[in-house]
Amino acid sequence: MDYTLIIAIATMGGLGFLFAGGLALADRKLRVEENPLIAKVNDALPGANCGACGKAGCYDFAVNIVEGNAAVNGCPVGGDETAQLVADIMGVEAGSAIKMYPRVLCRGGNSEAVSKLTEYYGPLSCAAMDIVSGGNKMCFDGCLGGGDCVEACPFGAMIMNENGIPEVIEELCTSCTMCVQACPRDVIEMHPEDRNVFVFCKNHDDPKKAKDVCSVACLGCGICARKSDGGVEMHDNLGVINYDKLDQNLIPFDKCRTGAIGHLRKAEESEN
Amino acid sequence: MATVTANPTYKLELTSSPHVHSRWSTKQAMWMVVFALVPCIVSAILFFGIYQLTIIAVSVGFAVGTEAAIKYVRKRKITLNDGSALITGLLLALILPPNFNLAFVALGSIVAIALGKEIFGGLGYNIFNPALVGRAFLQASFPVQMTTWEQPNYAVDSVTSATPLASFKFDAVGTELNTMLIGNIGGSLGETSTIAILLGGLFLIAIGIVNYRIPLAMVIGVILFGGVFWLVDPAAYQNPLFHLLGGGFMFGALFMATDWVSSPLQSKGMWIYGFGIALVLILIRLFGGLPEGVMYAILFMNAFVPLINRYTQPTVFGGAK
Amino acid sequence: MKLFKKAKTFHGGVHPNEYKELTENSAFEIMPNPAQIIVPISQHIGKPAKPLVKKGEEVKAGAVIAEPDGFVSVPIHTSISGKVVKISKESNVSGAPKHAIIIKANEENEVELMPSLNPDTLTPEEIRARVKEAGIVGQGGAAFPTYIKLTPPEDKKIDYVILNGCECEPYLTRDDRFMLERSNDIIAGLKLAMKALGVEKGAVGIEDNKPEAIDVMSVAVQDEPDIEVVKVKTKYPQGAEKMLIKAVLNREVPPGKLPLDVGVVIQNIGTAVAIADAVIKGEPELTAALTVSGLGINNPKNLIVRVGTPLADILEYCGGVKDNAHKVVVGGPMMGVAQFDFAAPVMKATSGILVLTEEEIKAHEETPCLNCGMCVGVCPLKLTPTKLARYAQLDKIDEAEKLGISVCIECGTCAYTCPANIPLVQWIRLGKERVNQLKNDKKSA
Amino acid sequence: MKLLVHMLATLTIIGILSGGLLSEVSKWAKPKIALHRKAETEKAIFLVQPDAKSQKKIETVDFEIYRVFDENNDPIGYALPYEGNGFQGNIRLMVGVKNDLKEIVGLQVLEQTETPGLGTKVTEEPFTNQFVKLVAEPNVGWVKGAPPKKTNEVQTITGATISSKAIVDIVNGGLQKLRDVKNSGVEL
Amino acid sequence: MELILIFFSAAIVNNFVLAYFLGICPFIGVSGKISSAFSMGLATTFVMVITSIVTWLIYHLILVPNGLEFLQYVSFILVIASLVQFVEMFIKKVSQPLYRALGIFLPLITTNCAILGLALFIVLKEYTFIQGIVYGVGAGAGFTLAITIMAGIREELDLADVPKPFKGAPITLLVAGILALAFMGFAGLISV
Amino acid sequence: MKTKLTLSKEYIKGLWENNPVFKQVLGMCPALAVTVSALNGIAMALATTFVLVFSSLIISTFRKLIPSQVRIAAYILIIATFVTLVDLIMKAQFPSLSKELGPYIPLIVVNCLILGRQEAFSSKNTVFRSVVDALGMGTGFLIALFVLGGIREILGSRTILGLQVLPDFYEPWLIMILPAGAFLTLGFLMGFLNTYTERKKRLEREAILKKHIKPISDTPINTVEA
Repeated sequence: MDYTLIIAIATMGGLGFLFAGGLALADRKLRVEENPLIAKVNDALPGANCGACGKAGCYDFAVNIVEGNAAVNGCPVGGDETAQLVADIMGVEAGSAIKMYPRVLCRGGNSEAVSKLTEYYGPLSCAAMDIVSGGNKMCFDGCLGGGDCVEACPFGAMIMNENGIPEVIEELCTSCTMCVQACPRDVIEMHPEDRNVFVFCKNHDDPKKAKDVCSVACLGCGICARKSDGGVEMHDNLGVINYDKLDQNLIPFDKCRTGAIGHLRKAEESEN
Repeated sequence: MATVTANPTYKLELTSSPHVHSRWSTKQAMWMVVFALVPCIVSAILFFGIYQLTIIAVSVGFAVGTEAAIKYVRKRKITLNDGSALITGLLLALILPPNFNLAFVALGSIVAIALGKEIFGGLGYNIFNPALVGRAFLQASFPVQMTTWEQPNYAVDSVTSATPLASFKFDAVGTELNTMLIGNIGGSLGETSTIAILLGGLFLIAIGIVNYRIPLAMVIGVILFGGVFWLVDPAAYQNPLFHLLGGGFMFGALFMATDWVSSPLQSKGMWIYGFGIALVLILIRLFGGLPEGVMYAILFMNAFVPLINRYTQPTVFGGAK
Repeated sequence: MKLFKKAKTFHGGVHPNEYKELTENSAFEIMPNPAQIIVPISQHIGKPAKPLVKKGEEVKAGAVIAEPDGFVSVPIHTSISGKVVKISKESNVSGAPKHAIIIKANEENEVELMPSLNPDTLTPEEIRARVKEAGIVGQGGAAFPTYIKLTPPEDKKIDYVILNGCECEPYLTRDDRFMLERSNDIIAGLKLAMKALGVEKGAVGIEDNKPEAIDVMSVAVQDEPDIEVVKVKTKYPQGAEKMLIKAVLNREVPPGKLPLDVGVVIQNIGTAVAIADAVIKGEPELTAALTVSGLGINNPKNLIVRVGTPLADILEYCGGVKDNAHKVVVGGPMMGVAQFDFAAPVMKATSGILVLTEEEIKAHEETPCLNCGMCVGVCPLKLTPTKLARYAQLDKIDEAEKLGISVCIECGTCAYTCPANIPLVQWIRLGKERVNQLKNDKKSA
Repeated sequence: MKLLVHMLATLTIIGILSGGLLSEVSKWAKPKIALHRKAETEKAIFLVQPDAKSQKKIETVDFEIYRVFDENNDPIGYALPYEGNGFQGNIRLMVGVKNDLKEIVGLQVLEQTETPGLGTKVTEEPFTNQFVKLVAEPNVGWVKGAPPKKTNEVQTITGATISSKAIVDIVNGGLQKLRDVKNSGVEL
Repeated sequence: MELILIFFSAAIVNNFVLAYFLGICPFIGVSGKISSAFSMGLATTFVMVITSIVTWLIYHLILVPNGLEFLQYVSFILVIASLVQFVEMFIKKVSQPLYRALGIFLPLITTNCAILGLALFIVLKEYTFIQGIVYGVGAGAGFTLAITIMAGIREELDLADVPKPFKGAPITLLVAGILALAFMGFAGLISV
Repeated sequence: MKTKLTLSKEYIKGLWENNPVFKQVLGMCPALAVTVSALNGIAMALATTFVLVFSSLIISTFRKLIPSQVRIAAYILIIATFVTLVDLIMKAQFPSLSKELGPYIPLIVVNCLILGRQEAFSSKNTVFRSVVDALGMGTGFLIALFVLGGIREILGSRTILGLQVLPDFYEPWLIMILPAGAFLTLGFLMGFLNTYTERKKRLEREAILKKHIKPISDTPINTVEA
């Protein structure tokens, strides 16, 4: 054993001891109570503190996840494993439910909805059209076809069909409800996946007017409501389904002149 | 649906208010800039020969081509008729040395459009002046060629000569100010003739396309900062007028720094920006390793524009002062 | 006579082509009653009125057909005599359809008036009651119920009533004509408003492009020491409340506050006339005075029409629309609403109908924003429209709110100037709507 | 308490192991590194003094300088490492001079941080060879853009004037220092 | 004067991020928002100053006298890591707002190569104690400058139509490249 | 819940899918600083891999003995030890290379790639898996640095690994061996790689869409489906 070795060992051992002691002491004296979930999430993260998530280190990212300000898969370092772990931790809180899907409750596409006499010029976003007398369609309640929901979907699960009405690709949908929030006309609603009867119209116009604006509008005739034994209620010229009381067999689908009430056409079923 | 009996035969428009507009359009403004560059092009040809037109043509051609290609790949509308790519190409050509290698011109032009503009999303989103990005790239890539200056063409053929700034910096040789005013000196194509630049620049200021604040702030700044050093030691530091007329200052002040996209929005910001460019420029010219610094000064301040815009945001009407 | 001072004004603004010469010399013409009127039950800001009539009911001109529902609401009168055809949702000049009472005219032409009152002996309460009863709303465009403006909260000290005679929107000459033809009624209306508010000082702000109106009004206020006529610079949007207060009194209304907060109440010229009519003649607000103009209409006119008259009838009356018409706008060209359905009826606050041609619109293709800063330079509220619009477009509402999007008055100067022709106002309106939506969400959460 | 001990022990042990390991490795590496350094210096000395066969560090002065000898062990000159400011940072070079300090024999740039591809050309032969047999009295000068006409001048590199001048300045500075030392009577 | 030159050299001419590639990770990661970028810059500057003090002391008082220069990296990083962690805990305890504004950036700084780089440069350049501190302040200021500029630009780019694959790190790197080009203008301004 | 990858996959994932530089944006400082030439890139990557593998080995072996409060300090200490080791060895055996990589060797200590892998992987996995993972990441790092260095070397000095590959009339772009060139090259490289991945994702999505979407006009308005 020579001098350098001893000094080296002593120095490093000493420094290690010193800082370990300091940290241990600090840990004890300076500990701050916080949401235990944060610590849990923090533990699941890689802890590289690289900042790749855009947050100030792993701990901050954990706080943001727990507070709902960051996505569980926001850590590029940890990749899918970490995302899964974090999602599991967070999932304990969220609980599980029946899968919900967005449903587009308007079928008044380009070939059904009546256009205005004037031609709209301006941004083709639904929200922007909505504030300029509702863009090109006469109907003031239906889908504008601008595709705000398609834009808003982070998973590419919505597409605009040829007729100018958005469709949901369930396989890609994660029920995030971004499309629902994006729609200025509230045409998109979240429904449990097992519901398949809807009134595909939001128009409250009186029968004559409704017929003038769209060929598939709910005319408000109320025939479905009368036959359904409470399964459909009329609200201001529009049939609204009360799913608690709904008995599909009572609904006279073939009596609805415009087909406003009907079954969900799932994209994949249309192939047959 | 009631209809007006005198309803016109075609569809009426439905748009948001306001329903009337002023006369200026982006396109017109852009073409005005092109028009204002004509004197510089003429001076380039006068002093450095008709061959310079090929440089301009190559630069413009590649700029326009690159823009079209990128727009095509990105499936965006090809908007060449707004003239912006043309301007970038022109500006780049005018700040290159005479008789510059055409392959380099093409490279610079591609870089200017691709890296300077399209990567940020195209016209309107670029942070830096595209032409200057192109030139900075060339300067960094081919420093020797970028600093080899031909003498104006009626002097002896293809003799390299230094720019007035370089002569002063490295050889302590001064240049007559009136020669610099006319432009019969070594330098980049469009940068030498102060008179031609002023002609185009003042035209743009007069019709309101270029805001006078930025060039004015730069001129005042250079006179101020340059003047202080000149007063301290007139032998070591040149007369501020020399800085105004030398190198790319005038061209930079009137055509580069005033680029709408990469300059501040607010009047106050424009003053800060102009003074900032002047300060950096004087620092580089007097103390840096390079004789010329307009390009770097403008690029440097371009980077600050988002911050300047943020901190010169005026209080809204009626807000606490 | 404190009249020939240098014209006062505010920061920013633009000066679009005026086109006032089309109608400024044509006196008001009374349009014959239409065959049918459509009376929206919501012609004002606030809660719609509640219909009092049923289908098939006969009503007499001047009768109340809908009563106010809630505090911010006014009664609606029928402007012609006839039979109620139906009550349904109908197109409307404001863009969105509203419930309206449709009345088919009969032969009767007599109007049911309220008792006439003596302006000199009225108490403030009586004035307010009459203004409310007559269903008067502000003529400036927003159609705020006037009686509320005359009922300031206790804690606000009001010291000035300003009449807005700027009419800064191009084309419109309605207020100009009012000032030329009914200057005494205007002053009477102003005095009533001042009395209702208990205010000593009054002013009439008029742009310097209407020298005749300034002259006539100055004559009218000769005997009124407390009322002055203030000449302000011709510049759009000089007629915006905040801008006018700044120009006349050099007071700035803080963001999110009302003129009330700086001690001022602003009334439109047309409102003053309506107040005078309601009190002195006992006439409820049955007619709308408006300018029909633009290069696309055959006979530009200043008209007085029955509230509820469909646009089609009016355009017809003015000789019809030319073939090169491109856009029909209700209101001024800067803030008005483009129309898509000519069955839509005129409302109380309608100030003009413009038929514009391409030549006047000068629309050009939209190009990306180049940060030229022109919108920033002209914004009378010192906002940064380009940023606000972009934030709204990308749904970055927080940032937009921080930059003061809610302060925007949608005057349109930015979009007017924008060389890139970006629909700035449309985006900003969208942003403002989103801000309100988020605020409401937060409140309800 | 147990945790505390655990923490202390962990870091301390790692520290001790690390210190021990490194000290041993360093013991092995140190002489080698020193050797490399020496070899490098020697190499540079023989490059700037191509006729030299041996060298010796002069210990009588407080700066680094080497005396070089030919095959007859006769002193033929000096090799002087010297440094100064370049365009962006320090430049360290080795210059070889004859006994009388009047003629430069060779030049090598040892360390520099000049602009790659441009300023770094001062390390390359076309430039450094100009210093071979260059008259160093009264000092070294430079010219721009044309071959030098005087025997004590070098041509600067196009586009890297400042770096070139920096080299000349450092050489002049080093030689001046040598002359001063010699003039003051110190035996070199 | 010399100290001023050291400061400007570290802050601008030889900017740590744009010329030495130090601290790139946080430069890319935390430059999304001006406010957090600025806080990050301040926190880094703070740690840099502390580091330059402590590592200078360790190097010159412990390592050099004992011929232990080879323990540089090990001892420096241990000191930096522990100090940063300690400071973070301290701030968290003392002031929540300060922690929110500054403290949360501290763990990220441990692995910021700019810090260790700074400590090593101070040794390499043989700075005195005072010079070392000034160098630390300068480097911190330079880092703050670079990251704040970048954040300003990135906030602006949020509004731009940047091609999707280039969003995030790639565009940040490209902007950094152009910035580095612009900073080349300062070359030769100070050679320290 | 967490499916274990096979060892080969554990290795391969680091090469491309989770490439430390291009995908995880880790270890940027050395990636940018030393890649003036392909050779430097390789050397740096090898040194990094050495440190990565050995620290993974040690840390995963003793992972249960290190208390979490001091784990960062402990890890970084171990890493620093290996870095010093590399540094000393390089100085002793490969002096010219050591001179070239200069001050960037010590900075391996703070390469977030290494600490990141320790935290994310080694501290939670068996020794063998950790080493395989480290090797994979190291190889990925090597690939990235080689590509980056290669491009810069070709364009900036028309050579690769010292061999001239571009003709003489090609004028080297000096910018490529300057700092700016490093940023630009890596930026473009990452962008183009992302373009490729985006394209793949888009094609995948389009395949799903194709499966599902049929022109809506084919379906009658109110067919009753159960």
